[in-house]
Amino acid sequence: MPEIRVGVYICHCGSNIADKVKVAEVCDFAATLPGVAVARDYQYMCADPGQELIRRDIQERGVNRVVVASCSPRMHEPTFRKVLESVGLNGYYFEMANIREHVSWVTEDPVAATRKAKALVAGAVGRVELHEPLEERYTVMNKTTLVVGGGIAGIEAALKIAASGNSVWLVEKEPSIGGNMAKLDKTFPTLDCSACILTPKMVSVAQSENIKLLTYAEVVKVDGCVGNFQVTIKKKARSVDLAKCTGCGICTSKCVVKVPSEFDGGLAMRKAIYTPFPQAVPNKPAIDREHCRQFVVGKCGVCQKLCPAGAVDYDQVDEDVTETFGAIIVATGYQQMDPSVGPQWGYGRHENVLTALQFERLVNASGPTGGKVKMKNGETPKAIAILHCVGSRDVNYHESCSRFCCMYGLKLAHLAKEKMGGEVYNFYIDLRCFGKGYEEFYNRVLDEGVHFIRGKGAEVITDRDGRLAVRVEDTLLGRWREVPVDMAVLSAAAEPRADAERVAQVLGIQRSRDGFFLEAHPKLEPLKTATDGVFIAGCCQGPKDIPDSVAQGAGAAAEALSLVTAGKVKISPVIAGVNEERCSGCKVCVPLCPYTAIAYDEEKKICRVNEAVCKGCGTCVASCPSGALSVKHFTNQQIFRQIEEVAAV
Amino acid sequence: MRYAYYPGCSLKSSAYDYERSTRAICPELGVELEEIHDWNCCGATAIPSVDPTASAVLAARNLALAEATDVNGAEAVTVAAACSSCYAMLTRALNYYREDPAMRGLIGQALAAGGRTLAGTVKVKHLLEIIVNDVGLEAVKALVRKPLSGLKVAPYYGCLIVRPKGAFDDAEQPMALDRLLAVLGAQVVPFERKTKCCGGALMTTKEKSALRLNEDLLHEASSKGADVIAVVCPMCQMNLDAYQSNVNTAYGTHYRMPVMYFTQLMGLAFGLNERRLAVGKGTVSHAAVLKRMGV
Amino acid sequence: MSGAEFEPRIIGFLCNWCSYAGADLAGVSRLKYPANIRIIRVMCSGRVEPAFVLKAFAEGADGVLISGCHPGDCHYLEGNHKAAARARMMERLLAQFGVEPQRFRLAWASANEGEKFAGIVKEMVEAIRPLGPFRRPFARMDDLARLETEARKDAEPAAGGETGA
Amino acid sequence: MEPNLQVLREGDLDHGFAGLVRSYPGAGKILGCIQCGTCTGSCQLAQDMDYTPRRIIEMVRAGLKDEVLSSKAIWYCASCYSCTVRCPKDIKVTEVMYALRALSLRRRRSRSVGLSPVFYSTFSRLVNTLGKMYEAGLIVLVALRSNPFRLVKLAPVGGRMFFQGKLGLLPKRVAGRAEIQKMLAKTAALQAEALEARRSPGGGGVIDAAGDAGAHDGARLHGRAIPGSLETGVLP
Repeated sequence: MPEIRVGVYICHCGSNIADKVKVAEVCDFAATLPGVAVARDYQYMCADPGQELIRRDIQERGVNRVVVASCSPRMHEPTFRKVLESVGLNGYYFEMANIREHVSWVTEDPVAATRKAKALVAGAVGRVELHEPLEERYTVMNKTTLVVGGGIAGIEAALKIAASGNSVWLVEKEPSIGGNMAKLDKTFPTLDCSACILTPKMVSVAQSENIKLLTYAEVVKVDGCVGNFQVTIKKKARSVDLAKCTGCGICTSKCVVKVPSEFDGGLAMRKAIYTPFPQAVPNKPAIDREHCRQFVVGKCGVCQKLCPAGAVDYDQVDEDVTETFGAIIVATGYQQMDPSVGPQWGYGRHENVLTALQFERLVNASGPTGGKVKMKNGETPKAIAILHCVGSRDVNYHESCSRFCCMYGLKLAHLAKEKMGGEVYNFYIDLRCFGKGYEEFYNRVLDEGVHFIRGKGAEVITDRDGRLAVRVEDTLLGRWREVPVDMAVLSAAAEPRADAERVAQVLGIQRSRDGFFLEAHPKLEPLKTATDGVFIAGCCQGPKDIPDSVAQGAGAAAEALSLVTAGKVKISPVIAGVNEERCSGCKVCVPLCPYTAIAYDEEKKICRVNEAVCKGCGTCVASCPSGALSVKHFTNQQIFRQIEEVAAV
Repeated sequence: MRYAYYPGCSLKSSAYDYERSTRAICPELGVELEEIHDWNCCGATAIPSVDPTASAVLAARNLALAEATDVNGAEAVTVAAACSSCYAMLTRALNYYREDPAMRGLIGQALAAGGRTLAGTVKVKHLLEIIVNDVGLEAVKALVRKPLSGLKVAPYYGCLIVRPKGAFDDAEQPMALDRLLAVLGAQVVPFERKTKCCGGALMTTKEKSALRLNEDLLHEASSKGADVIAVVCPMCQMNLDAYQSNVNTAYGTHYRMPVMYFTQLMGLAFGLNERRLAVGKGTVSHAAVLKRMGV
Repeated sequence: MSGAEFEPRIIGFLCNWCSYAGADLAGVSRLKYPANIRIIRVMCSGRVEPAFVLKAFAEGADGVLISGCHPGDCHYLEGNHKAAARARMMERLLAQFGVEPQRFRLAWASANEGEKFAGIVKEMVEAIRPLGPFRRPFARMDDLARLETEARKDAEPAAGGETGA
Repeated sequence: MEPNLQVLREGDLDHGFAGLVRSYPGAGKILGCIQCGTCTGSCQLAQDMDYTPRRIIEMVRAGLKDEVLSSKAIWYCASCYSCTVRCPKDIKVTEVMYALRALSLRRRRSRSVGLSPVFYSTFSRLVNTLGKMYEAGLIVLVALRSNPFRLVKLAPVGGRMFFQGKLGLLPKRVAGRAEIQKMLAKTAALQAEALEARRSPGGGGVIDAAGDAGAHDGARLHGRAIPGSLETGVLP
């Protein structure tokens, strides 16, 4: 066996590591460890020149084991394995010490950080000596992709995948796809009608042969991993048989129960059997069992009696569908914060204080007022206030900027001015018009005579005349002002959906501190997540406007396609095996394996591991009383050595 | 229910009617008040303006004394404060002590110099919080013998009972007093300015400004037809009541709005004798209120 | 880690899918927690055998943490249930050795619980610090296999006994 | 004071001022201010101020020490905490106002802004001396120290309250007055220590020198000076 020559590479990660960890000191320390032939530190190990360092040391200095101390192995382990393989060294002669996520980013004291980094490097060096060469294995990639969420990002992703000839499922929680975009009136800065550009895409989804659309359905369980996700989808009882329903609408028109419409933000009523909006896809109703008389009181049956197609089915039950997918795209979107959490803004207390999404419905030609801006009493307001940053950029609610409110604030100001004349005030802190054509749109709205007051609307109060009044500092003048208006529109923060925590748990996605889903890398992997094969697109990752959501949907489709069209997927060689000499055939391991990968060989009286089925968790190994089981790359010897070394520093 | 009672300076002088009525209703509610021995002034909002740190030390001395008060061996002593300003200043000191390491050190050392120690386990509650949350509205309801039927009451919280922390109710639109008055049978006026400030000590130093704030409050209360404003703080009572004629002079108005402590209204609803509640001791006569109640 | 105050050394066995990712998230979120923990990655908390824990104590660790996915979320379906069962056994065993219960902990932390992970480390450090350094009752590696076998035997009939947790 | 429209030169600014203010309890977060004006919009007194609360914070950050400490604005705060609960950056504006008043009193900048400084310092001295507030005494003392004719103006209100039994004429005292004196003396000493630490090299640049003892208006007005904490003085 050739002499073991370990190369150790300590990464600065710019200043990410080097600011806290004394890199040179760690490097000097590594050089003293047994078996270490080369120890270097370098600015960016993952960059080309960094990789080249490793290659050259392997070729020129006989390095045959490699330790890189840098970021999480969950990020760059595959990168460095490839480096080894590119010069003919087995990729598993490699170990990573995580001195960024686990050290420099989480430690206050540089001395403590440096010491911890040394311990982790020592552990990695000790361990890598005992590594064995392993061969990658491949499994067949399932070709179908799952898209979760039928807003604009999910729709775009599904359409792109379908266009490539691959099959895709689109799962939407509501009775119709369309998401938040379907509620909007015009879109900034071009003032395209939102429905006019969205509904053709929605129809394409319904018509595509490659898309299987499941509305009123939720993903409840995901097992397996990239290439072979086993997903359980709960189809909620719609109480309407979609195969029979013709969408004629008789049921809805005859239904006697009225409920505030979620789609219209409660400004109009819908029925208990309803399609959320006229252009819904599928354009077939669902029964809201919480309000339906048939379910609440136990008798009614009007819709069932009147349905000419016999499609109404009160006995429908929730149904679980299980399917295997190669990749998953999550596009579950955002929700608008309920501004009544801040009573100072008057929402819920004053009837003419609306959220921006409610106001979108008010100015929408297909909305509850036919596009006329009206107060509760039916009169046209003479002055409207639009309050920016309601709950955004505010540590009491959401610290982050909601990113699209500045622009829709301008858009709504323009629409209000156009539809009702009168005075329109924007109360803002900063106007962030960063996109293409956005600043130009701001200029246009300025020219239209909309008032801009730089100051955050502090409160909406009733003045002595019974009118609403916005109290604010005009910060550019340095003066306190009370501006009387008839209606106030609150640009409430975009926040993670109420069920984001559950969705994250089910799909194994991380969330950032703001509660939105976390991407694998903020710059270079904006669509990937920490789980291979699970991608995110659109506002579930953070607030973004329509062009960005569409781009992300298409991008996520490309990510998924690049996986599924490869046909096969690499799977880890980390699997268990039995040392036949030592196995006593006690069968303790057999029931422990969740994949039933271990079987008892009656003839030889020993247990065997089915390598095709084993996933490498090592639970069996930990329980083997005779020490006959072992799991590759996580052997007892390797872990013992790692314990010894990390404990010694 | 036994509490370490912190009356504060006002309740011993200008707000003696508040203390009288508090003392009258608490036994009915099963609330025992054990006055903290040798308490000192909380500092109000004046001393922080002179020395923000020393004011916290002064307030903290009371907390240290409270922790030493015998309240039947309860696990942690709870201070009952009736004055909102005292409540806020005691809470301020306690929060500094609990959450700001530098202030904790300083307060601890200063108290030690006077031979006192503070564990920080003490809780501070406003009397309204105790009645609504600890006693509970059900228990209050059971005591109502003469409901305030037909009496339109504007529930006025002022600032310091709900801010800066909003510990027991919303900092912007609290409801505890609204709910309590409703249980007493009163018709509660929706009072939008319920947490606006009465000006506090500014009545002495910036009278013109303070009168404006009080006029705004009186205007909303009277335009909504209130018969009386219910208050939870001596400062609010003094500014709205004793200075009401100054408001009228300055603004040419004719308000005659009685301003009563919520404890007085509770006592009346419980059927207690109005003398025990010091009812009638307002600058603006309470007669109209009593008449409407048929007392 | 300097100064007079005792700084316990903790070895943490973290599953690759949840807790290791959770620790990564703590880093990405720049949460600060004590540097006392040395993390060893395993594929599943079910992989952690009692010998690892004993080995860690034998090598001078003052505390050991095992952390994996929440029950029901295991990447390998139920490895964490096995870890939990084994941890109960470990607690009894360690108690017999006179190891204070604060020195050993099994905790669930998911991939999106960076704050929880940082909190667990803080709590452990604070709980162990007053105990002082760990005194090793088993000094030699050779003892480990024997101890482990004994532990299994001891743990079986001890149902209902105190776990010290 | 009229808004100052002069050119600002770096030499006119006190770059240590923000640091000094931040050293006061609760005032630590002023550097995070985004100048949104929520504090002003929430303030019922802003319309009477010479500078809005937001602007005061910006002036502190810029180092306009003299303008801030001689402003009227800081004396208009009613301590209602509306700004504090609403501030989107968790700045405790009310506590900042306390700090600025305290600094202003120490720097004797306050005489031009009316009754407030006299009122607050008299209140403080009464409590420091008696341990409790003495309302009648406060009113009389404040009037005597500012403008005795105020007594005439206050008479109607005082009279109304007196006849309702609401104005006690005799002061109440705390038994543990000596104990309180010790606590206040210790507080002052600790503050002086902290100030000294700031003053020492590397302690944070330009330092406010107002804590120095000296025969100035403030000292005469506010009684016996304890270094570092002038206003813990007691009545003679």
